[in-house]
Amino acid sequence: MISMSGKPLAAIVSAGLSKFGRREGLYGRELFLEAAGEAFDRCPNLDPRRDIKGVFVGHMGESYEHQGHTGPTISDWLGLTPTQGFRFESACASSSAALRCAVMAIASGLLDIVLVGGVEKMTHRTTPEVTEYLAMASDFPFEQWHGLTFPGLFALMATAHMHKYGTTEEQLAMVAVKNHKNASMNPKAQFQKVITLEDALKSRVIAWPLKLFDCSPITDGASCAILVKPELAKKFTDTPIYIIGSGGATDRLGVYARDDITSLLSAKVASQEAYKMAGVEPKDIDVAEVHDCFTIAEVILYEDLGFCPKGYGGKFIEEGQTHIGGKIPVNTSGGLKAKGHPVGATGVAQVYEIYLQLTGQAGPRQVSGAEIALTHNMGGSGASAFVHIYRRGD
Amino acid sequence: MISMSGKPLAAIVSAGLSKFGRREGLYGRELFLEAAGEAFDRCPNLDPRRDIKGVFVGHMGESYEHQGHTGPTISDWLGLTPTQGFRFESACASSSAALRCAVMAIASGLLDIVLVGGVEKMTHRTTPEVTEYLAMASDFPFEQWHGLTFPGLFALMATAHMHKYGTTEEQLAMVAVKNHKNASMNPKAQFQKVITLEDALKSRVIAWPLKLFDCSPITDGASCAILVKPELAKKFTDTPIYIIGSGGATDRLGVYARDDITSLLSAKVASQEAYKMAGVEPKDIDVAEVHDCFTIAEVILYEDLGFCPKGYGGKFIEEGQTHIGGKIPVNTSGGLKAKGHPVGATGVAQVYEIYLQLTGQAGPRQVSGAEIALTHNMGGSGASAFVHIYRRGD
Amino acid sequence: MSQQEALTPPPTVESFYKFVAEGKLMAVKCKKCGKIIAPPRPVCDGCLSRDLEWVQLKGEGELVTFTIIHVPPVQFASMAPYTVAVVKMDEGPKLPGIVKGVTQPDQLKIGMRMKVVFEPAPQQQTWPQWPRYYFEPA
Amino acid sequence: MSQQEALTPPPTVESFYKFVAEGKLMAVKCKKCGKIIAPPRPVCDGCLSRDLEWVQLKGEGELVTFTIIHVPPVQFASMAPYTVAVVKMDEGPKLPGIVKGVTQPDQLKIGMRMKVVFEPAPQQQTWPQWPRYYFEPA
Ligand SMILES: [Zn+2]
Ligand SMILES: [Zn+2]
Repeated sequence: MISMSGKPLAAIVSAGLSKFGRREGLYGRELFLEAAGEAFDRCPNLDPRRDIKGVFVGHMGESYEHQGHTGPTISDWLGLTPTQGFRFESACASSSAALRCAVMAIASGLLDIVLVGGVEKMTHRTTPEVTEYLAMASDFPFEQWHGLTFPGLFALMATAHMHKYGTTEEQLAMVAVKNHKNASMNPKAQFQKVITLEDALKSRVIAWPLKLFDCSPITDGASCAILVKPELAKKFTDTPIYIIGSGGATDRLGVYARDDITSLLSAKVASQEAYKMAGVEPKDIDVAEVHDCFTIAEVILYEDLGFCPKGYGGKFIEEGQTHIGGKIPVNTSGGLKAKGHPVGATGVAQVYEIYLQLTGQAGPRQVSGAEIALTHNMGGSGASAFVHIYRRGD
Repeated sequence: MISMSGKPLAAIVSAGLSKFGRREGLYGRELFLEAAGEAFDRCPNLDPRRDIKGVFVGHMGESYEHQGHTGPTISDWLGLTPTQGFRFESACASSSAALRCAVMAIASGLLDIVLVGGVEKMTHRTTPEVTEYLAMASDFPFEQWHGLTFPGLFALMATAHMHKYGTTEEQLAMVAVKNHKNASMNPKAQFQKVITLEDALKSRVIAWPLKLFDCSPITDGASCAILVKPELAKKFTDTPIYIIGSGGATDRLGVYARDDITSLLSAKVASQEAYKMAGVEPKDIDVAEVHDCFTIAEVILYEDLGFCPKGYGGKFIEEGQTHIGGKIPVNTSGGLKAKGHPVGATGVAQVYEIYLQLTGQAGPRQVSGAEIALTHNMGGSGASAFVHIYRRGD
Repeated sequence: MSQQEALTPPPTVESFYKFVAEGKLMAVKCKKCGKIIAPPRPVCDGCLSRDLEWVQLKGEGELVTFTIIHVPPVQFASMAPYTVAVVKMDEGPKLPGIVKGVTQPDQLKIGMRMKVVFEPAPQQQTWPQWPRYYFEPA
Repeated sequence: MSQQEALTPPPTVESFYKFVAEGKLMAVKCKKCGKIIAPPRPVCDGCLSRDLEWVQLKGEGELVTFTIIHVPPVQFASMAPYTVAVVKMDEGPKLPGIVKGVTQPDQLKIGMRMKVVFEPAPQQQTWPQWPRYYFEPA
């Protein structure tokens, strides 16, 4: 293992997650309370009204519920008025943007205990409506206007990656098979069934070369974590986890405008910042949650996060290196692909899985002896990304 | 004057503002560059690519331009990729939420120089469309669903305030007259003409008892400021201004749910936090920009920010206390009412006016000898608010 | 917050409007501190308890404040001008709602008695498919 | 960034599409570093200069990547399946666009030559009223 050189920026003392899936008749504010309730129940020493100094919420789209102003909405429904509340939007990375700002709030000394989370209620809308709302994260005058959807944008990357590196549709399908298998061990996941390679390969085309099983689903859900300054951690739990690295970066908004369409610059830059701050290297990561909105994204991220050499991502999944028991288990929760992807909630949902893994509560999908973990969460087609690195605190 | 007890949290070394108004054919990303260009031109020692570590942007609504993911959008158009970029949404207080998080980022030591700003492009949409997009900041299932608009929500406060304290329609109109007069001295303001009390009182009813001239207009615009850690300030300017107090708070999302409909709890709580941090009292404030989205809001804010006793706000404007030359000049820029209200840009546009006032660049509307200033920016009907206090740095 | 007893239907916005469709104005009551809460929510905003039960409001109360909307949102265009009031129900909660038959300020007076009336839900294809309750002077 | 010389029309998205309506694919060229930029923007993304001039692109280039959209957004429903490509124009900039007449992957090959074609703007009541340019194999 590595030397513990990363100074803790903040401690996570509790976390909660709503059930993911189609949550009929529950709106964002109510889903958020389900996640927060779990986090509060896990942390009996926390008195929310006395202790929580701010509410940092990721929420991608006000169109879903015709409801923005999510900071005060969630603060109100939590019963914490007049605590300060913030909404962060960085497309599908919204709650990781919230996390990064919460880390800075803790590190600044201005707020010592904050609640960070994310929420999205999506399934009450039609698929065309959701497709439209999601597309707002891409470049309107050039991508949306020329008929590109989110599957289409990642398909542009897949076509280029296959051409340049020989990545295959089978290799992409293997990502889906792995993540569905992991989700089958996660009772909060949207999908609970394993799938075969054939299921994935035979599914209908969404945006060639990507098929239905290359795509993450439409999901309702919420996520929550309690962040405190490191010195306060043991007041709330015997098993805190520490955030020891935090990085953020952008890329050109339009996929078309990027120098290398087979790579995700924001993931490279954000992870380099986080690795450096944490004093760790990719080989030190015991378990990672990365942004598999589409299977090609997970393959490219193996490369750009430094888990394998550039161009080797397809082979890396084929060799089983990212399965539980492999060199570096990725998306033990089932990932966006199979756990589900309530966009605003996804970043802190990744944190929830890491919280379970590093505190030994991940049940049948536990990575034994996990000490160092990473989350990578991207917005849109990668125009924003946030990487965080965690260390088990005991 | 007061003792300089407030420790600087961050320094503002430059600021920029686009012309406010109907800006035909310019979208948010382009308007933002107009504001940023001014800030860069004012600060020749700043090398944006080398120096700027993060872009913090307030933006209320993705519906206007079918464009969210504003952090990377603005970072890209600024030419600063892969700098990290964040979008903050707290309705009409979005860029003050950005400011508060930028202050925390600076204070944390993680980022030493950041660009903070806000933007909204609104006038290419119809008035009913804008009314709908703005309404998303209020409670959908109870306020929007029962026909309440933003003028309507503030009208509920006005009716109650008039009933309880005897505030008159004439007093509300006086706020509009003052702010139009100030705007007539601000070349960037949307409205350049003075109005009479009669003009205001005879304007058509929007939401009784509020009339057209009680309401802020639909505006395109962008705002920008450069924040650095205090120790770096003199590297960039001889006349920095320091942020010495920062407060944020929420209120119940729904106006209907509040204990006292004649008061803005979030303004009270946020200002108390900011005053305490700054070590100043309301009487120490030399000039203030406050959130006059509707005339009644400015009157209530005189009271809740502590400029005058509760219930005395109507009399306070009637006495001319908030005119330039009065006890505490408020909204010397023209305010939201007459400078214009491009919602996401408004908070940092207030900062721009304070930057001009505290560096002696406010021209005919200069408050002579101004040393301590305050901004108050609220989201929606006051469910969120941020208050910042500034000190001249020379 | 204490551990939640499963309440059926759940204390949500959607349940509230399903009750409105049945002509009932329903609130939740906190079993711990006794506060009566409408709109319903899963956590008591008085004491943060999640131990709640449904109670029906009588539908009468007092006028707190009001406005008359002359420039409406698109969906309300055919109704303008119309009045929206906040009414403090006798059981405690305050609720907003459209006041039937009132278009002039002198038809209302702060503090006057108000009562709830129900109308069938408007026919809508899209989300949400909620009915409305209305107020009138009692 | 250097001080901006007023460029007419301004180097904006709106100006770009007004030129498309005239059958022209226009970029801006940085007078300082020479970079040719499309879509146009007010600041050079090479050197941050604001000293720019308009230049017309020949409309020819090379296929970088593509996809075939089978599940379209609402507004494109009648066209599906349709192909969207990224083309690197000979002058340097890369642009996305719909490829006319291509619905099968074997009709295209990465690296092949492509050219721009123009069609009249669709009739729209609402914002934006932009035309589109399209690509076809050259
Ligand atoms: Zn209670
Ligand atoms: Zn250049």
